[in-house]
Amino acid sequence: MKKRMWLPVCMTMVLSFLLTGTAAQAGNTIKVGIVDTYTGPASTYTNDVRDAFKLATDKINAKGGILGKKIEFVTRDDKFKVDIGLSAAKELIMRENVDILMGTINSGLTLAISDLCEKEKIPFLVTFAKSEKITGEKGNRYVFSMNENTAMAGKAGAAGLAKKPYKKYWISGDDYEYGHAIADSVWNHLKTLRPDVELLGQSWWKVGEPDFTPYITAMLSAKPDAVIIATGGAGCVPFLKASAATGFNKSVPFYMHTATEMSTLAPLGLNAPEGVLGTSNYFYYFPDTPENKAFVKDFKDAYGRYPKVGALYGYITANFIAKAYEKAGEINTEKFINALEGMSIGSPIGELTVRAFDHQVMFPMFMGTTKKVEGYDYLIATDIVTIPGKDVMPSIEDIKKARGVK
Amino acid sequence: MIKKFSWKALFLGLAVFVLLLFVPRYLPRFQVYLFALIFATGLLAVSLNMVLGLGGMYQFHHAVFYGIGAYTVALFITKTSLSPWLGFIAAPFVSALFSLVIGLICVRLSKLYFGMLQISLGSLVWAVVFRWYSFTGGDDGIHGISVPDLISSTGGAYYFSLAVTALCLVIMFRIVNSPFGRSFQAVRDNPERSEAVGINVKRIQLTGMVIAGIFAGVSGSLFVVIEGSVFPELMFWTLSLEIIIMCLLGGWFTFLGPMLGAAIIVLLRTFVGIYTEYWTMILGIVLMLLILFLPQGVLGFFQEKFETDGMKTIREEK
Amino acid sequence: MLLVKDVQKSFDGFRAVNDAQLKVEKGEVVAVIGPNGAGKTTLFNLVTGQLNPDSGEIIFNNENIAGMPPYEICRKGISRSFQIVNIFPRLTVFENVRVSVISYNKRTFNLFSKAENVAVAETEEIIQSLGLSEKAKRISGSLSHGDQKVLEMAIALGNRPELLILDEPTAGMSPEETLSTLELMKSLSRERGITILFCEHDMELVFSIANKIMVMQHGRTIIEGPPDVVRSNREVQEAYLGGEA
Amino acid sequence: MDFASNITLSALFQQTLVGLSRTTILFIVASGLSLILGVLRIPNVAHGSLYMIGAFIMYSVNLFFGGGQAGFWIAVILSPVAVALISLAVERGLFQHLYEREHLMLLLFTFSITLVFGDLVKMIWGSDYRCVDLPSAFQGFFTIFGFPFPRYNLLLIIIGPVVAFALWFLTNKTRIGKIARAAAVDREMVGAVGINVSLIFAAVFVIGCFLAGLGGALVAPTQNIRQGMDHAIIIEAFLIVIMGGLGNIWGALLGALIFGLTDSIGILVWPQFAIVFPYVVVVIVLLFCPKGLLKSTW
Repeated sequence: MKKRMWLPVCMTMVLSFLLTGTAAQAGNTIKVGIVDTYTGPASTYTNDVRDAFKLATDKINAKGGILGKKIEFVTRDDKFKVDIGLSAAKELIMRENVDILMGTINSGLTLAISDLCEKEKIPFLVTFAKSEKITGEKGNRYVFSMNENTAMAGKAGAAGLAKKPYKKYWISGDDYEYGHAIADSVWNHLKTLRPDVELLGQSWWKVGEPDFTPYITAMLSAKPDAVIIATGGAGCVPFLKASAATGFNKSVPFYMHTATEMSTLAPLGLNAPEGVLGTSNYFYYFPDTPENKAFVKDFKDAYGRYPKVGALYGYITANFIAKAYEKAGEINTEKFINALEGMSIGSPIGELTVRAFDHQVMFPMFMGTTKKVEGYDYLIATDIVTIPGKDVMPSIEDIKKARGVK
Repeated sequence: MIKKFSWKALFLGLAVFVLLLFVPRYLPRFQVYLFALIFATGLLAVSLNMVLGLGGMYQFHHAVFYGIGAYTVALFITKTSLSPWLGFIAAPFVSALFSLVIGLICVRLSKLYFGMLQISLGSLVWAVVFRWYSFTGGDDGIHGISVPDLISSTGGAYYFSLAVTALCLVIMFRIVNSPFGRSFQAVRDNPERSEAVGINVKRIQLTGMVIAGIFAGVSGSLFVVIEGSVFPELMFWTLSLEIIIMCLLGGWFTFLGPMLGAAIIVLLRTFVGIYTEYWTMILGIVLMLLILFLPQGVLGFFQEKFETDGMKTIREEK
Repeated sequence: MLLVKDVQKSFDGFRAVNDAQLKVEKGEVVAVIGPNGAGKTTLFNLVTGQLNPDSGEIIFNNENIAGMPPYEICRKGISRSFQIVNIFPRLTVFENVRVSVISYNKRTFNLFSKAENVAVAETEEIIQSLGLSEKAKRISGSLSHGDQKVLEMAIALGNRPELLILDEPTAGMSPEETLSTLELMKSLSRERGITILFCEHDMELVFSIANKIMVMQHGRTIIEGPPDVVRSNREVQEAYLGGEA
Repeated sequence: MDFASNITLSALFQQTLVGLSRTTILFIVASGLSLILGVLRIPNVAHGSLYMIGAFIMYSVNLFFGGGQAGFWIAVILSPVAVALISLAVERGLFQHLYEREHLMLLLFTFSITLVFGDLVKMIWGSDYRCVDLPSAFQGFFTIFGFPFPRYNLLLIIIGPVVAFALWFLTNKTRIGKIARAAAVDREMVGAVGINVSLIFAAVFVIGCFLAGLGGALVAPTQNIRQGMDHAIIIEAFLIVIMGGLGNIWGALLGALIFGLTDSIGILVWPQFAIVFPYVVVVIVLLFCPKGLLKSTW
C-alpha cells in the first residue's frame, strides 16, 4: 500500500516544480541576471566579473540606488555549455523577469543570447566573450560589449609588432574561433602596417591541449623571426610553461595576447618566461592612478585578492548601468539603450566610452613585456605602452561591411 | 518493453495529449518553453532507447545524429532560399544517411568496441563541424535562425514540438511492437540464438541504428525550432552520455521511461541550477542512488510494482 | 539430404574436428555419439554456420553451405537447439517462439504491422504441441531448466526446418522429462516428417530412436551406420561403449 | 600550409622523443584503466577524475613541503597513494556491490562519480589555474640535434619503461597478479578454489587507480592543473585501451605509443589537421583489428 503512494507523490513534486510560477515581483528593484561560467577552467576569469559587479552595486545601493531603486542581481552557471546557458537566459528573462542580462565568457553562447535578447528586447551587456562578431557582424540594438574583442586585440598586437624588426612569422593557436580571429586580426593589420612581413606557416592545436612541447619543436624547425601565439584562457599557462621549459622564449620572441595578464602569470610564479610580449586591458598595478588604487583597495578589502581583468569589466558594467538609468530618468529599456549609446564614465583606467554605432566600449590596450620585478611573487608586465582606445577600435566602415549594410 | 495494447493506456495517452494542448493557455511562458524542450529532449532519449533498450546496442554517440538533424535544418534555413519546411523534411533523411554510414562501419563490432568506435567516428564528425567555419559556423555555431513565423513564438514552438513528438512516439511505439521490434529484442537478448533462427543480426542492428538516427534527426530539428541556435556541443560526446543517463534514469526497458528521464534531467538542471552552482554534484548523487537502489529506472520501477509478470526474476538473474 | 565431407576445424592448432564424415537422408533420425570433447558440438556448429570449417564440404540439398552465415543456413531449412540453454531470457515463452516464426515468414523487417497479430496461429500450434501452453505468458528466463530445454526445441521448430539439429536435447533433464522429449522427437519425425540429427550421451535414448549412428572420437568419424552395426563394432565398443554396453 | 614542408630528420627525431614522453603519461593512465577493465570489467570513467585529483594533490603537497627536490619527490609518491586511498574507499563503499551489474550501468555509475568528484575539486581547490614548479635539477633543457628537449620530459621517458616493467612483474610474477589474471578469465573458478575474489578485485582496482594518480602527479609539472583535465584525458585513455585490446597491459603500451606518436608526428607533418589524426588512427585500427591490436582478456 505504502509503495502505491510513490506515484502521486512524485507527480505532485514534478508538477509543483513546473508550476513554480514567476518569481515574486519586487517592483522596487532593478534586476540584473548574470549567465556565466562558474564551473571549469573559465571560471578563473568570471568570478572576478561577478565579484567586482557586486562591489560596485553594493556601493551604488548604499548611496540609495538608482532613481530610488536598488540593483539586485542573480547568477546562473552555464558550465561553458551553450544549451545550458541559453536555457538559463530564458529562465532569467521569462521567469525572473530581469531588466538586464549580463555575461558570458563563451562566445557561442553570447551570440545565442544576443539573438534571444534582440527578440525579447532585453539589454545584454557582454562581460567577457571576445568574439568580434558580437558587436560587429552580429551586433544589434540590444547587445553591448563591456570588454575588448578579438579585432581590438589583434589591432593592438599588430601595432606593437609593427615596431619590431621581425620579418618572418609563424602563427600558432587554439583551433577555435577565438584563436583564428585573433590570429587573422593581428596578421591582417600587421600586413597593412608592414607589407614586407612573411608568413612561414601556422599550426593549430585543440582547445585544452595540455602539452605544447611538440608544437614548440615543430615551430622551431621552421626557424621564424617571431611567433604569434593565438591562445586564450586555459592554453596560456601551459604554453608559457612549455616555452620556459624548452627555452623557446629565449630563442624566438613571441607575442601572445593575454600573456601579461595576472591570471596567466600568477600561477607560474617566478618560473614564467621573461620577455614575452603581451597585451591586456587591465593590471592592478597599472595605470598608477588614484582611481585604480582606490578600486584595487576596495576589491582587496572585500575579497582578499587583487582584481584581475574581469574585475574591471564587472565594475564598469555596474557603473554604466547606473549612469544610463539615471540619464534615462526612468526604468525603460529603450530609453536605457539610447542613454547608454555614446555614454562615458570614469573608471580605474580612465574615461571609457561606449561607441554609439556598434555598442563597443572603447578600451585602451596596454602592451607590455613580462619581467621579474622585485616585490612580486610572479612576473609582471613592464615597459607598458598604452595604445588608446580609438586606435584599436575596428573602423565603422569595417563593421558596416561585416554587417552587409551601406 | 512488450506491452499489450490496452484501451486504458490509449485513453490515458489521449487524455494527457488533450491536457497538454491547453498548457500554453494556462502556464507562464517559461514553463511552456520548458515543456517544449522536454518534448524534444525526450524524443531524443526515446530514439536512443530504440537501439539501447530495445536492441541492447551500446550506442555511445547518439548526439551526433541529433546534431546533424539540427544542423541540417539550420543550414537549410540560413544557406538556401528553399522553403524552411523542406529542411524539416530533410533533417531525418540526412541523419539517417549518417546513421547508415557510421552504422555500416560499426556494426561489425559489439558492445564496448562498438561504442568506442562510434565515439571515434562521431568525434570526427564533431571535429569537422567544429572546424569548418565557412559552412557550419565553426565552434560559434549558427544563431538567430529564423524558423517560419507559424512556429517561431514560444507557443508555436510548443505546439509544433508537441505534435511532432506525439506523432513520432506513435510511430516508434508501432515499431517497438512490430515484428521488427520483437526480433530486435530477441537480438538484444541473444544475438547468437537470433542468428540461428534465421535473423540477420548485423542487418537488423543497422536498421535499428538508422531508425534511431531518423528520430534523433527529427528531435534535432525541434531543438532548432525551440532555441533558434545550433552549435557543435550538440554533437559532443558528453551530451551523448547525458542521453544515456536519461534512458537509464527513466527505465531503459520501458517505452516512455526515457521521456520521463529527460523530463527529470531538464527539470533538475533548470530548477536546482537556480539554487546552487553544484547541481552536477547533486545529479551525480541522484544517479548513484538510482543505480544502487533503482537499477530498472523510475518508470521501470513502477511498471514492476504494478504489472508483475516475472519481471523481477529477470533482474535478479541478470 | 545433408552430406558432411572431410570437414576440418582447428582452434589455435588444436584439431577439434578432423575428417568428419556424415550422411543424413531425408526422414532419418541420425545420432552422433562420442565421448566428451570428441567434437560433436563443434561439428554441429560447423553445419549450422556458427563456425566456419577450415576445409571440407557441407552439402545440404545439393548446395555447399560451408562458410555461410548461420541465418542463411537457417533459411535453407536447418534449425537447431543448443547444448547449453540458449533462449531469449527477457521475452515471454510465446514471444521466444514467435520470433523464429516471424523470421521464417520473412517478416523480420516489417516495421509497421502489429506483432500482436502476427504469426499467432503457427506459434500457438508449436507451443501446444510441445506442451508449453500453460507457460506461454511466462518470462522465459524464469522457467525451469527442463522447460527451457523444451523451449529451445520449440524455437527451433518455429523455422519449420527440414532438418532439425539437436545438441544434447535431454542434458540436465529429469527421467520423466527425458521420456517425454523422446516421445516428442519420435512424433516430430513420424508425424511431421522432420529429419533429425542429434547428439546425446543417453545411450538408451540413442538406440531406441536413431536409424543411423555416427561415432566420433578425437574429432574423427570412427564409424557411421545402422544401430546394430555400430553396436557390434569392436572399435566402438573399445573406444566408447566399453564398460557401459 | 603545405604538407610536410618543414620536416627534417632531426626535427622528426626530436618530435618522436617528445611523443615518447607524452606516451609515458598516456600509458600510465591507460594501463590503469586497462587493468581495471580487464579484471573487474568496469569501464571506469572516473579514472580521469582520479588523474585530475592526483595532479591537484601533487600541487598541494608540493606546496606544503615548499617545493624543491624533496617536496617534489614526496609529492610524486604521496599523491598517487592518496588517490589509491580514495579509490579504496570508493571500491569498498560502492563498487563491491555492483560487480554483477551490466557494463552500461557500471559505466554510468563511474560517470556519476566523475560528476561528484568534479564538483568536489571545484569546492576544494577553487577555479584558479595551478602550477607545480619543478625542482631546479629538472628545469631547463638539453639540446639534441639543435632542438631543445626539456629535461623533465627525459625523466618521463625513463619512468615509462620502469612503470611498464613494474606492471609486468606485478601481473606475471606475483601471486596477486596471477590470481587477478585468472579471475579476469573466469572469476567463478577462482572463487570456487577458495580465494577471496572480492579482495583481489579491490587490490586491482586500487592499483589501477594508483596509476591514474601517478599519471596525474607526473603530468602536473608540464601543464596547468585545472578543472576539466578529467574530460580531456579519459576519452584518449579509453581509445588507447580499446585500440590495444581490453585488459592487455602491453596493448595499452602499444596504444599509447601509437596515440602519442601520431599526435606529435602529425603536428610536424600536417599541423592543421593534427587534431583529427588520433581519431583516424583509432578508426583504422578498429576497422582492421576489431578486437584491438593485441589479445584482449575479454
